[in-house]
Amino acid sequence: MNVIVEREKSLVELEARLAQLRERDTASGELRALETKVEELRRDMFGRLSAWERVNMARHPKRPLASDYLAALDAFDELHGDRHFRDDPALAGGFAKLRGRRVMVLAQQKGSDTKENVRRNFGMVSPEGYRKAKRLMELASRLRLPIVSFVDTSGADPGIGSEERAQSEAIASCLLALTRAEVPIVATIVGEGGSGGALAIALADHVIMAENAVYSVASPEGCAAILWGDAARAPEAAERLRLTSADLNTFGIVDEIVAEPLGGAHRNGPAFVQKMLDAVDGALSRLDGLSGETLREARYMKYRRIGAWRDETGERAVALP
Amino acid sequence: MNVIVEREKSLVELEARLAQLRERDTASGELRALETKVEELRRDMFGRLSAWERVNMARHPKRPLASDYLAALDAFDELHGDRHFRDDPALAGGFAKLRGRRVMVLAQQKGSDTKENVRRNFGMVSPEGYRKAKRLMELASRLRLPIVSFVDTSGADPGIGSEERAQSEAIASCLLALTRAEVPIVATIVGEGGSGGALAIALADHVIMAENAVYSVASPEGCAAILWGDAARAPEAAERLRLTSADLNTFGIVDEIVAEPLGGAHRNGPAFVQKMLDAVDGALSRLDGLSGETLREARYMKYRRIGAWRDETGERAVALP
Amino acid sequence: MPPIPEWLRLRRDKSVQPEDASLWQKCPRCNEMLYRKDVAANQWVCTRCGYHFRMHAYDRINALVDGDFVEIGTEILPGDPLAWTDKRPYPAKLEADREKSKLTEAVVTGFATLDGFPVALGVMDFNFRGGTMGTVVGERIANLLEEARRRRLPCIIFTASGGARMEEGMLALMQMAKTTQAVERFMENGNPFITVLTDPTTGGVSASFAFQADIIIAEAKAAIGFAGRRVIEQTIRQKLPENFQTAEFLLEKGHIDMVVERHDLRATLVRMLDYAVDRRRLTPALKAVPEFALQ
Amino acid sequence: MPPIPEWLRLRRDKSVQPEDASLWQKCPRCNEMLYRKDVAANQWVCTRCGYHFRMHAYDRINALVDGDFVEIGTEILPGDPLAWTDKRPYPAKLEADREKSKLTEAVVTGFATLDGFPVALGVMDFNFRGGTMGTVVGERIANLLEEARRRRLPCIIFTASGGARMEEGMLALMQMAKTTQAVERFMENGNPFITVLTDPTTGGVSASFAFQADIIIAEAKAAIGFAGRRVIEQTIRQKLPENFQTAEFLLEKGHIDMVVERHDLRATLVRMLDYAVDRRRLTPALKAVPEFALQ
Ligand SMILES: [Zn+2]
Ligand SMILES: [Zn+2]
Repeated sequence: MNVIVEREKSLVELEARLAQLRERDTASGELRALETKVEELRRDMFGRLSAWERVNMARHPKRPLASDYLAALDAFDELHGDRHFRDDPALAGGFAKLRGRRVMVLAQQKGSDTKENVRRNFGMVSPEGYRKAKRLMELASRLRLPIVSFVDTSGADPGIGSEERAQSEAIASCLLALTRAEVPIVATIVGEGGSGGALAIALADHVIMAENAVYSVASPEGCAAILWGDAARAPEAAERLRLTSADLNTFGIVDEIVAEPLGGAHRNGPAFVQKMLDAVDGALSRLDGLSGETLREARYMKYRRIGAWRDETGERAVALP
Repeated sequence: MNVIVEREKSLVELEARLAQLRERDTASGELRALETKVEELRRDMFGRLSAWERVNMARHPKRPLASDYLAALDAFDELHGDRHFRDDPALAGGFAKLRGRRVMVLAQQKGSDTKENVRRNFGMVSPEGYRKAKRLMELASRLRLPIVSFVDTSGADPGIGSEERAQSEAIASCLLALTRAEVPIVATIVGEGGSGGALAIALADHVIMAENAVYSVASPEGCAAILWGDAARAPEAAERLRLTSADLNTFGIVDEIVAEPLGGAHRNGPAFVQKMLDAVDGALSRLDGLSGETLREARYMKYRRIGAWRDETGERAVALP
Repeated sequence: MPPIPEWLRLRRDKSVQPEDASLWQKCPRCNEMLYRKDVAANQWVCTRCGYHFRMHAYDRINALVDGDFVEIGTEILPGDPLAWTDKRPYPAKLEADREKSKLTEAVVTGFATLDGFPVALGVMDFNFRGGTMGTVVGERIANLLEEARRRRLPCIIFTASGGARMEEGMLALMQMAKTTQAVERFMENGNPFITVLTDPTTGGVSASFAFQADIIIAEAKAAIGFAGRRVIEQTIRQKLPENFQTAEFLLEKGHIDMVVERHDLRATLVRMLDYAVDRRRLTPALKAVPEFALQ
Repeated sequence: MPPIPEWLRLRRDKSVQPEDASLWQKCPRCNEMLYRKDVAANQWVCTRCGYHFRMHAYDRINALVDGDFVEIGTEILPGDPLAWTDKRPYPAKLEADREKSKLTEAVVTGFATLDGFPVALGVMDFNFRGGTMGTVVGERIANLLEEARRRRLPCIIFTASGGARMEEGMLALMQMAKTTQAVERFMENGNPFITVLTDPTTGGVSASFAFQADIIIAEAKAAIGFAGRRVIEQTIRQKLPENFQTAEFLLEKGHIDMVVERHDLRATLVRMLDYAVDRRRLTPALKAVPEFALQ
């Protein structure tokens, strides 16, 4: 049960009414009154979202998926396979044009229906997916194409096969490949950013996050289960995990937030997708022309600084940004 | 049926007789006469071997195996696995000391009995084995350790699993890794050198071949089957394939031949193994101190020159060495 | 425009009709009797069921390039280093294949433009000794990669091969090492190496440059593998499934980037070049005059 | 010999007895009641059946190094950036773990020699917050690799970790990126990076520096994986086989270089250093005086 979807249901009747009125009349008092009421309700419902509500927003069934971003690119040609074992449909990668710019794209792909979700393993990537990603990162670096990633996964696949084929090594190798890449890297967190499985394609020079996306060290449910043995306390865990875009911006983990329309990105998916692509284009413009060495050094320093610790005098030695 | 083994059987009785005489008497006329006879027989039987006889020598059940070479090193510590899927027992690799020198060793391992042969897939390497080899080649290059390989395989594994897991790509990647390696590479062909599966670990700065080893583009049986639809004509095919050490030395494919005792390396396995290791040590001494760049350039030129073709005037443009 | 160097010979729209060309050709998949000219006009794709016939190297080149194809490497011709004879002497086999295929060897190499992109292009042909790689194939491929590197051009190679050429023994096998080294050196300068695996691609070609490319495209339904189907069936003593070692099977197993129908190949290659090649490197003058012609 | 720099503090043979140390300890595998001192003297290996107890970081260091261990990084101490509370506030949990474990955090880092080889050595400890990686672990590991790089020393890290530390949220996850970058930079100068995976090594540590090493050794029977056993069982809704995610299982699956019993670890590491480190780089003077002491 998605709390946002539930809440939207209560608006459905009013909106239907509104549509009816609009058909008949474009400027009546009743119409204007209802419009104001709906607007107010909407503001009440979505104006200030809790962490848990944002988790539900990030998982909203109508939220734009990676496939929507890929479809909105000027061009996209998928490159398949890890060259060893399998092509993982949970992670799509390939050449793309973005606002005329040649880039390498990596995207975690949830499905838009059950069948597609089963095929794509609900966007949970297997070692083969990460190895494909690594291969394409290395190819991008060699051809001097910027890397753009779209993150939307509840986490790396935790199945038997993935453990048997060294999921840890696959993720660790992606991180190394992104560290080595001599080209600009822009990561976008568009939906769920689930732990190491998300970071594997999000170690970047510039990290952009959708306002209502979440990015967390653990799922709220998992966290609640560990802490209190009760996954139902997930809303509480979500609050504590500081997984919202605003929190992560404060921590220096997210560099830029793309605002969503009131009620969430899915209220106007195509426009939001374009807005996100604009942000990516802007970031790439700023990174354009920097040498591989400069990029790598800045990337090193960026992650070197993230964290918070004290020295022995009790004072914080490395401050938050 | 091994033609060398068969031939050796006819000597067994005479040799038993000789041993008996030696026990009783060390200088009788009968003894000396018999010794001379055996020696002559041996020279007749093994003094001038055909290509097919050498094929049988290379496959002789008592011939020193890669494991014998590994055991004769000052030290050997095996490193396992391709980091992705499996550890392939058909290819052993790891750190070693050879005459006090630190090296990375790669060895195709046939078993010395049926059980071991099944475990090691008769020395036929799977993609995982080649990927392990590639990993160790890259590690050697990073740590600046020379690479030493021992080749003994009838060929790369031709099974369903190997095809499913991209045998071609695995061999091709080994070849690329050896091309890139910034350290000396010495390959030894100690038994059977079966086609691409052998070359995958034998692209080297210096290739040493045991006198009676064979190294061929195709197995004589396979070649005969293709040409005449009759694997029994393998001896004939062996002759045509020019797979002996002397032939390959003429072609510039093998740089050095280590002579075997009359009757084959297995007549005195341990001594032959030491002789081979001496040759490797000598080659490494000569390559010592050369820069990665120098090595790579010389390696490039070495293989660039191998082959024979004509130009349009009908004359040979690139001569044999 | 500077003169084309002496060693480059120009071939323009060379089209080949094998000697034994009959008027009709039967499609092995749908059994339709096809008018040969129609099939040729359709890039050797069955006009009824889409079956891809094996294609002659020059036909392929004609179907791909914008205009001229500047062939190189024709001065490199096969020798007979092993003095090989089986049913016939090797030179006689070569002569017969030359007659039959109108080719000087199993690969054609040269330069051309694809939708304006200058490229180094190699096309193997199964009609010549089953596309096997002997010294000449290795030599021409290595030359092509070296020349592409020198001219900073992308390189595209179409493979079709039964493996290493037995009649040249170990000299043939060593071409795997030669071509690998040329690939590795080519890759240093940041231009893409693209292979298109066509039916069949196996053995020594498969296990060297075919699978070393940045982008690996397979033509629909092509048989691709290391060991031949027959060898595997003999080893495992059972029949292999129908789709084993097909392009589509390999795509699922993650070995290749994509499977493309023949009619879409040119457009796909042009898109790949458009993604992978930095056009800013080409000056306006070079856009008009193919770079390779400038030496 | 130059003075040891100010920021290096010397710890000599520091041995730790947890507060709750009783005289006897039961072996969970063979059920034998063991005299605790005997087990400690046996590197926390059951004297009867060879079961490997989890080992305290300082005990491990003592069992490994030749003499002195020069610890660094103790000035890096955990903060509470999320002002985290669940059953207890995070700072209270940290305080309790400090008491219990006699450690300042979940990893101890520093320099030592192993059979004369100077090395940078990091040892994680499951007794402190389950060996989870928060900022301090990431920071100390990155520091260690940076210092090892600067001094051209090999680096050995023993891992033991439940993953990223939840109480530091995404700041903890980012330590995967931080340590990865330090590993990558360390590797530039040709010295080996060796990890020893001990029980348990999972999650964020497993998916970063643990599996990025040149040589990956696992201690016998250690549980190693990405997802925890419980998570997988919940996902697949069935029990996992006994050996799943054990060191031995991983060896067969090709993930690690070797499995080593605890008693053989020191000798194995020394052999690895002997193979992988160029002794000629160490001048005679440096052989006597550990290089790290020279700054
Ligand atoms: Zn048809
Ligand atoms: Zn016990």
